[in-house]
Amino acid sequence: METHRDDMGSKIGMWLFLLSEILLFGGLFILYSSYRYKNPIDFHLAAWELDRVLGTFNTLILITSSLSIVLSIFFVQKGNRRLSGLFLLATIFLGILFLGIKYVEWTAKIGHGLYPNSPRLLGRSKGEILFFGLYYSMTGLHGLHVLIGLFILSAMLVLVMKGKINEHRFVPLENTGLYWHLVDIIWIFLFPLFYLIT
Amino acid sequence: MTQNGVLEKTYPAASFYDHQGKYRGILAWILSTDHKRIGLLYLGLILLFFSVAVFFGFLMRLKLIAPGFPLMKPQMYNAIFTLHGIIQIFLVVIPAIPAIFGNFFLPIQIGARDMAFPKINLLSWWLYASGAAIVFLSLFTAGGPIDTGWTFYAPYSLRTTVNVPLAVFGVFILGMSSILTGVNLVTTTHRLRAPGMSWFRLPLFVWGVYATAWVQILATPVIGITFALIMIERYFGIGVFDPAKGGDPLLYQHLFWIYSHPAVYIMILPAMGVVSEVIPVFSRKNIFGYKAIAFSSIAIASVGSLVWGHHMFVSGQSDFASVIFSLLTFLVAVPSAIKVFNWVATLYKGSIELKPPLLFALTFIFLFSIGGLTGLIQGALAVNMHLHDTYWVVGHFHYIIFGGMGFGFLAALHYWFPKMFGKMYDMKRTIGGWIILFIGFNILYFPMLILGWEGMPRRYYDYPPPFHTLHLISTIGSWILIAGLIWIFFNLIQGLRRGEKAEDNPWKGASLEWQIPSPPPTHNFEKIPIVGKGPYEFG
Amino acid sequence: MFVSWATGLSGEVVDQVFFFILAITVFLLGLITFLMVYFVIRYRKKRNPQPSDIHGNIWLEIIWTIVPTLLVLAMFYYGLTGFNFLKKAPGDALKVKVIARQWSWLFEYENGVKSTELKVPVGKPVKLSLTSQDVIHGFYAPAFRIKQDVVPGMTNTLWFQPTGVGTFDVFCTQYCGLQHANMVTKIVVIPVDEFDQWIQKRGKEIEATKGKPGGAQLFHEKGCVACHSVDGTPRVGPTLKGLFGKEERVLIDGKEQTVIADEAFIRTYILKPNTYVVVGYPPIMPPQALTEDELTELVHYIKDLK
Amino acid sequence: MKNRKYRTYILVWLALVILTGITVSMAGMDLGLLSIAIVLIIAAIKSGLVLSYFMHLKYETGLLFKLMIPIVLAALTVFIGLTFSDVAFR
Repeated sequence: METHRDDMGSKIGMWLFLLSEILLFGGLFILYSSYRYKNPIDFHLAAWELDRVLGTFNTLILITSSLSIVLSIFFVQKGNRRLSGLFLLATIFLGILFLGIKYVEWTAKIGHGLYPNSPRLLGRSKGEILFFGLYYSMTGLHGLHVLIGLFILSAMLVLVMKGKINEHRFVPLENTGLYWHLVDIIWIFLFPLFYLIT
Repeated sequence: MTQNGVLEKTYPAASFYDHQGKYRGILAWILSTDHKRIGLLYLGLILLFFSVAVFFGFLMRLKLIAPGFPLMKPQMYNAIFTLHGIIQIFLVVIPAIPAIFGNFFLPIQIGARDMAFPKINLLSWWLYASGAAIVFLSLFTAGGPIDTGWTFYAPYSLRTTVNVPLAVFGVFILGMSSILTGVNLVTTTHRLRAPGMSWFRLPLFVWGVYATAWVQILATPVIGITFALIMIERYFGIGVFDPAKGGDPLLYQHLFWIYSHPAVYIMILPAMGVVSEVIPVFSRKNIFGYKAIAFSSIAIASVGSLVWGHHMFVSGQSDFASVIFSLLTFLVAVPSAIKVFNWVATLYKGSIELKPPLLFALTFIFLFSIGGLTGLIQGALAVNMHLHDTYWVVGHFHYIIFGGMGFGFLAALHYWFPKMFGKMYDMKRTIGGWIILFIGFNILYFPMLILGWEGMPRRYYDYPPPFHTLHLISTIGSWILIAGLIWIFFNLIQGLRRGEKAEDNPWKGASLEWQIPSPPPTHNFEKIPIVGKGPYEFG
Repeated sequence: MFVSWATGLSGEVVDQVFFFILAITVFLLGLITFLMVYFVIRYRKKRNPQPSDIHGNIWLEIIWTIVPTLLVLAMFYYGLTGFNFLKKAPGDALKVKVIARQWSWLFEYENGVKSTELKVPVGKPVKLSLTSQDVIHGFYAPAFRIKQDVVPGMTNTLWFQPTGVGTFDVFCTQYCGLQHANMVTKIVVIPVDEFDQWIQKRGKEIEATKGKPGGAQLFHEKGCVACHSVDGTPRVGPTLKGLFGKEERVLIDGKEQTVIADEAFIRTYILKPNTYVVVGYPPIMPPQALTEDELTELVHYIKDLK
Repeated sequence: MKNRKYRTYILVWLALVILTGITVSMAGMDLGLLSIAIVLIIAAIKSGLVLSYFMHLKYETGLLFKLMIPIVLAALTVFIGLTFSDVAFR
């Protein structure tokens, strides 16, 4: 029996998985909106302490990485595996940059004594404790998704270089792209919710 | 023996048991991507866990046989009722029908050779097995067996010294398994229907599993993140559920029930699908109101996702929320009622043979009706103030889950047994087992309704003497029930060992799984069939 | 056989709604069951070998959609009216604070009187405001058909109006740990003048001590008594009889050591219970919020338990 | 056709960058609730762009693809809405 291959099916499966990813973050958004509603002033004050410049920079990085992966798919479909690989490499680079900046941000906050259960944070108001609790769990979960994405992207890079992904068979790369875009979209919401609304 | 003459039986094909794949022995099973083998893998584990959980239930009932009965210490009782709940809910009832019968029969019923993603299907089973292993590992590590109740309510679950993080991690893994199964089932239903298998020619079991799969995809992640937060909270103290740090314990309950109420529909919808399969076959006539049943599955899945707040009427949530949730709760009863009426109407003017599958299906209707109707009583705002968190609720959900889903499961098992194993069980003996089980069931659970109405709170390891009589009756019922279960499963095992060879279509069913050999060959269909009529047209 | 017949206004209201819905549901269950059994017998294969081909009946289906909808809406509405009654306490109600903790109840009246049982006058509405010191508990008085969770960080309310004297059970209904099943107390309904006398007498006692309860009283009010005996029998926690000056085997950060139960030890233990864990007992003692005066009194009391 | 796609991607990227610039500069102004609304609307537009062009939703055919985002949005709205029927009215 021939091996069954259904590109459209794979894409549907990926999308369904992404829907459940959205709801995974959805649970956190429910918490965020409820706690923001209950502690508007504390959230306002706490948001001032995040570094808006770094946040903006990270947003631009992710947006650009979304462009680079979409171009990588575009070129593999055209049969240009070299350009496709280069754009994949760029995406990986941007992802690492994102995590690097995130690392700088977190360590700065932790250096200031603002981390869950820190004596300094416990001395603050309850709304601020919640803000930072949510900040760490939401950006942390997002960062974890970026990290997982980086592993998948690297695997894709190998496959593209080996020619296992080519102009006839590119659905795995497309699905990786879908995942990466979703990670981008979640950041598009996290960024204003934590850094901008003050 | 054909579906409109298009399904030619040209093969003497070997059954999937005899399939010679890459691996031998046990590996040929636990590394197989064949949906039928994976279905049986689930069956094996689930029956194992079910018997463990039944044993815990038996111990609980034994402890409650008399006030002050010195069988075990409070901590032990608290751990046992927690484990009974966690195992039955997360390891048995949620995966049972979709993962066993959905896996085995959904592809065959829509005329496919396998699931859309066979490898992911195997991965799901491995995640399920590892999640279960982690839950059991949590009993012997760190602080020992969990004592939080299966609900893990914060802040108690944040404070207790037992091994909560590992247990919730195990459940988290089970959730991933459930999501992947859901993705697989939805994609399969969309992509792999045979030519001619239009949406309204799908067997109603497929509709039930399909609706369930959507709930699995959309609701499971919410509890995933909630349990992840419990873990993070315990390790890092982020404060999101801890009132001492501003967290709101009621938000934990919202997130928990956003999944865990629809989970009840994950349990019951596939069982309803089974009943919708069995009744027409044994009445020899088309199901009454096919579309109403199909759409009510979707309605139950969607409206059922909006009623979680009825677990929180006395929690201190706003009165406004309670009113809305109560209204929605009453409304979700309507599609369930429609199904029941349609099933009963299908019997009308049929040519009925009361064989074991039908017997279990009709028992489902009776017990599920009691469960549903007691649900209406406790869904009323005023009455809920009295009945919430009492034995009434314990009785109610056992009528739904065991009486509904459990009997649906037994119906499915007896209906598809000859197809799955190619052997027939002794039907007369099944009837005997059914009588014992049915009597035991009602003696066990009906007194709980009265106990609850009298004010007996749940999760008590001991109780005041006035409640003694009913507790005693209930405990005796548990023995009868277990005897019935043993009888029924013993009979099936006997059937497996020395039952007659089953015919390909012993019940003269019209859906696709009955048109192929028993047990099915590895690839189900030699040629993908072309479907020309509905699943209940017996002609 | 019934443990508790309904009492109080709330009891009557809840029972009315309950029996209204019960009647409808019993009828529906009877109807479904009857039809099911009747069809199976009437249309069995022997008697009816040829099934009729019926796919559906649109009018029947419309009817059995609309009628149940109306029925459940009626049930909802009836439940709602009862709920409105149960949720609106009259303004002149007697106000009592309820403090729940693992695993005991404390009731505090407006004039500062504290009691471990809820004494109330007959015929008067009583409004409870419920707070918890640790985890979620549930205040449940089955005879009155009322229940409300007690959530830390929130103040929930509940009211009832007893219509006859008597003693009624109070249970904890939200699972709260080891001694959940023992977290019980009583509502004692007494005649109005008796109640007035009692509360005034207790009020005067409090004035006499200038609101400073003695150690023995604190021992009860703060719930210590739920787990510790003073007569030598071990309960959830060790007995406190003869504790002072005794050598205790304790775990500090998981290491077993011997310490002498001096005053400092007892103080630390009360304020931060799980710094030490006495060997052989579970590490579950909840921390207590005590004033310095209360702590001193309590420690004195424990020192004297010989 | 294919080359147009290439150009579209660049244009979408430009739009995303510009929208980011707008929300960041907006955030300095204190418009109260309105600023929350504007910031969220811009985020919604940005994710709409990513969904329809980068993730190709605009080009996919079939009912399932059309329904996916509405289903998820409905689920999220209902979950948050019903939770707020408690949180906002307690």
